Amino acid sequence: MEKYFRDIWESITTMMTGLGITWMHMVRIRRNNVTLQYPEEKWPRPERNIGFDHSNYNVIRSRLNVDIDDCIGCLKCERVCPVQCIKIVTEKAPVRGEDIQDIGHIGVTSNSSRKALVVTRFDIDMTECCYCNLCVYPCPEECIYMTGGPNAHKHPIDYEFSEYDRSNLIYRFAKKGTKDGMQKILDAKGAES
Amino acid sequence: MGVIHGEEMVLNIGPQHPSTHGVLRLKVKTDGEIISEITPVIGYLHRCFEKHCENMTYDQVIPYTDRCDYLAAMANNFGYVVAVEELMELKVPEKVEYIRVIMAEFQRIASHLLALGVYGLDIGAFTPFLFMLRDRERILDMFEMTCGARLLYNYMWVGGVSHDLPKGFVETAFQFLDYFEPQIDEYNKLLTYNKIFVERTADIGVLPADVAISYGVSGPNLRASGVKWDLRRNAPYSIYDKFEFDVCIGDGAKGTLGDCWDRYYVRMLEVKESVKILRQALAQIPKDGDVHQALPKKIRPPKGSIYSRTETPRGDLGFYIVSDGSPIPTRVKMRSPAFTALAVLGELAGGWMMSDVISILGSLDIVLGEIDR
Amino acid sequence: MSSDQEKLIAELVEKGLAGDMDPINAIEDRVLRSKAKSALAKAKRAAKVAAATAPEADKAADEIPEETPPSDHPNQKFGKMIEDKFPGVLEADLNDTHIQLKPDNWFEIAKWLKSEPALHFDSLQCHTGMDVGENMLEARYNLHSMTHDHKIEIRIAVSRDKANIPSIEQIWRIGDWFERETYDMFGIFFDGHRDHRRMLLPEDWEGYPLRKDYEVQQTYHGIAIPKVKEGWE
Amino acid sequence: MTVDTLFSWLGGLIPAMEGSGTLLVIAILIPCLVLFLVVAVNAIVMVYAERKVAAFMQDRLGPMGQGVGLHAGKWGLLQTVADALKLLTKEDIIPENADRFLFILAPFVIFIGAFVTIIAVPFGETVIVADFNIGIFYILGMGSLGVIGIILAGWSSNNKWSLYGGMRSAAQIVSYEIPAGLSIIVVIMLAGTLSMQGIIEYQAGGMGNWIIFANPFTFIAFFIFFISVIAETNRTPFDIPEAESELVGGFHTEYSGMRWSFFFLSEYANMLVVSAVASAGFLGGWHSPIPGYFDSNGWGVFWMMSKIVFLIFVMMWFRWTFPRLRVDQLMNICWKVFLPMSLINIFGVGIWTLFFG
Repeated sequence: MEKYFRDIWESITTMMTGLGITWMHMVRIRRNNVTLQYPEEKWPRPERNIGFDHSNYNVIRSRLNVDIDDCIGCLKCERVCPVQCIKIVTEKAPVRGEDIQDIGHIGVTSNSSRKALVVTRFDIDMTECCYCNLCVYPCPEECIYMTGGPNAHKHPIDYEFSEYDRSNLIYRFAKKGTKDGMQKILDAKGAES
Repeated sequence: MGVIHGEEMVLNIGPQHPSTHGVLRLKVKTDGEIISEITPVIGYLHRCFEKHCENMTYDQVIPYTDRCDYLAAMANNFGYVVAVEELMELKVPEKVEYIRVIMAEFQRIASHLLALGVYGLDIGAFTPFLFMLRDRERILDMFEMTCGARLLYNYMWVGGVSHDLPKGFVETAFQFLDYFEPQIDEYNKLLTYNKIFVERTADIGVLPADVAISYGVSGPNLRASGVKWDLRRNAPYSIYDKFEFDVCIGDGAKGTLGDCWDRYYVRMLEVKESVKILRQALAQIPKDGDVHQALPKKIRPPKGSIYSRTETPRGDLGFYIVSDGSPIPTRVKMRSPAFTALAVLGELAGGWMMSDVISILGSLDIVLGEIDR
Repeated sequence: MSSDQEKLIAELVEKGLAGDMDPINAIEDRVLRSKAKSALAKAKRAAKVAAATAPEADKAADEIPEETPPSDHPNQKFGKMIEDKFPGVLEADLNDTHIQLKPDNWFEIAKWLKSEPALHFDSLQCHTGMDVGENMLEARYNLHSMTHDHKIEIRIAVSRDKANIPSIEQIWRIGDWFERETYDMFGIFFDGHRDHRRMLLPEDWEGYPLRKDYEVQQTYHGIAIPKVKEGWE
Repeated sequence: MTVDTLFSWLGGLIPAMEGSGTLLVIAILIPCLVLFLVVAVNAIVMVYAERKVAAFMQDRLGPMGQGVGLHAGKWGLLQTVADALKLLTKEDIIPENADRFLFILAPFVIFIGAFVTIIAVPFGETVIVADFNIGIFYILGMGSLGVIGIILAGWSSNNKWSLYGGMRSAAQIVSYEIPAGLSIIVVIMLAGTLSMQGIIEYQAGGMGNWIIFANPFTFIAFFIFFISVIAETNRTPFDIPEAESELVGGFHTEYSGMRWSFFFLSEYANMLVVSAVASAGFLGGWHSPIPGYFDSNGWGVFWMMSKIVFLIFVMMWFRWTFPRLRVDQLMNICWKVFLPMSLINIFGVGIWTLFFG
């Protein structure tokens, strides 16, 4: 019998406590509010200053980007990708480190390494990308990166890169016509020899 | 008084159901509201984790471990790298150990918050769930600040971590802890001691200690049954032996030892303990040091095998790794704590009512990504 | 590569191994020269490995009985206890990593491992299968004792043709699901299991995926199983 | 009463048709239409209010308008309108194996159960469709009609979850009728009448005369009544018939579009009715709390509405604070706590009236 009344009493007190908490939250909504009105307000991105020699790498996990002019076609990123979402095809350049005007190939990277290969195809399937950032680290020319962070001056940070068609999410970074142009050059060379 | 038995009905809870925490199917035999038999059917989220691991290098496995227990990805990273490092007999710098512990404990708070909140939601209380998610977001913000990702981090590497802590992280973390600690009391007042909640969870789904051990149940579920077993204390890995904290066990305060309320409350207490660990770790963390110092050039563990366990928010996460000396593991077996926790459901839930099954399932805190792998 | 070149390279490698590098360096053709050099490097490495392993193996065979101090690893103690209780079940010599058992008496051994007060392995931590090659499959059990806080790894090898191991599902209840998973992935049959079904894959799936020679089936209920990524071109 | 007044007024307007059946039908239809509007507007406002209350209690903002173009208005005021439009245009799915006739019938039965009760609800001194002399019993009786619809919906969906919801609902509503009715008996004992207006008249003269403050037993009776009617309207913490985390959607799992929204409409209509009964029976109805002030006819509607709105707010407050009970606990509370207490209440009120009244 005592338990019966104690239970009723406990019910009343604990429930009143709960009601008090929700009431306080309701009247203090202006102070407590956590909602952001999304398209107008956006979540403040935390300051990212990682402050040591790694600062050239960025810590934002957004879409991948490749500065194709700097790519030497070493395939390191393709090999390290755990989901095989990077596909690179290269052809041997006729002369190492020299520009090829026809296809817009630039022979020397911004780190002044001379390219021995022409990247005819550099595709990244962002539908499969798992944003693990593993491809960014091994790149010797630092030409593959996720947009944002220290690279924010190159590209705006864009988390919302949704598309209506899945095939639009396969990013093709190699310059248009590189493949055909390169084929022509190789054919010409073959004919010569 | 005799008990009237009606015709038994087979009910499918799941694979799509609001409170199966993923794609879990429960084949339930019911007699009215009473459950007579319950059979979990798993495999709907099977993503061939172990087969994948046999085809890639040791560092490529880490993003996959993220996706096993997607609510405690840091803890999974931690478990995996600890196993590989143990296999390679690699010593990591002290600063890295501190960072790892900080991240793992933050992840524990985040994971427990979600577990507790969703448990409230299973019972029908909506508001505590949103309060807890609100605070979890702040932890995820800190993770984003550190490594750029909010859910699947790929942060811990064999021999180090991917990024050093950003400037101002320690201050942010202390701010969060100061804000967070009073919130725990509010959760308790709002949900834990609420009479309806207690009625729904106390004395329900009692898991005796010997059954729990026989089923390999671990983590908070085991501790709620009164077994003082925590790998951070009993078999310390990393630098957990440096910190002062209590191993929280259930005491049957509201009902029987090992009931749903105990399992819930042990998690709540563990959040408090994690805050304690975090305060110590954040105060002691060395200022200088390179987190990439011990990264091996090529991860090529010697021939052999290792079974290594770590304490994730869900329990003992074991990695059984077999290496043949090549850069690709021969076999990676993940012994997931949620797998064993779900296995015990059939034993626990028989004889209870429909609503209790949901309550018991929620209290076990399973993550289907980890069960099906 | 033509057979002439191959022969030439083989000759050069032989000379190179003897220490005479001049003929290789004298080759005009760049491609041939580099091929010869790489073949030489490979041969040297192989020779080194052979030199390193052969004496060691001999040494191991000779010296272990006399010189190696008896390991104080708990495995030695546990192995001896098992050997005393069940003579002849050990399949291999004791070592520090695991205890290799024969499948025959496994159920009784497991029961004893759990009930023996000095051992009291009350928790089956991990159980998995392993394709060890040479037509053999292995079941591995990681046991742990909550009371004594010691652990042991037990391996049981069976051949693929007769992959039957007694089930320990009734001793450690988690063995139920662990063994079902191992059966699912490796096709090891557990005799005496009361609910011997596949765990993660559907009941009518063909093959055992974690065997090393597993080939994915072509279709499943008329649904083609994709293997190669499409949509790139 | 309203229909009679309308009938004679219309008869005066069109003398040729005075007393004809057509005019009677028109006289009945006009209040029906008004009541339907009241129910619909009530649902729209209440859904909006519920979402805002929920959001504020959870540190959120709830529906908000934003940006240019089609949006939900300032502070999301048009959100429910948009929702209603969406529900109207949604595909109407009837499961293949469902009992088609009953499946279609069920939402209407539920809605009628909620709808017909409103005619006996006094919103002001004269604002009432029909002031029966058995008004309060009429409301209690008709209010439990809805359970038939819920059982129909649960049965005809041919879905196990729905069946569970229907069965739970039947048990729950039938049980909670009893403490609710017994608590109302306390009111009837004091007021000596079953007419709604009569009960409200009895409470004239300020807060002190409200039945809730008449004596300690009526005070308890109010809470028993209020909690019982929350259970009858299937609101959290008693929402086990639709318990989302257990029964997916309960009895309305298979419903979609407009049919589903009828369940919603009737839920909010039920909330309105039971709050009206509670405020008429215990909180002085359309009487002002302070005698003599703001006591005119128009203020009467204001007082009644504010009491109703306050009670509905309390229901929402409960919903967003408490977890859900289990089905047997629900029954335990009903039969082991509320029933004895309401019996004691009747006894106590009798004794109290004998000695102090």
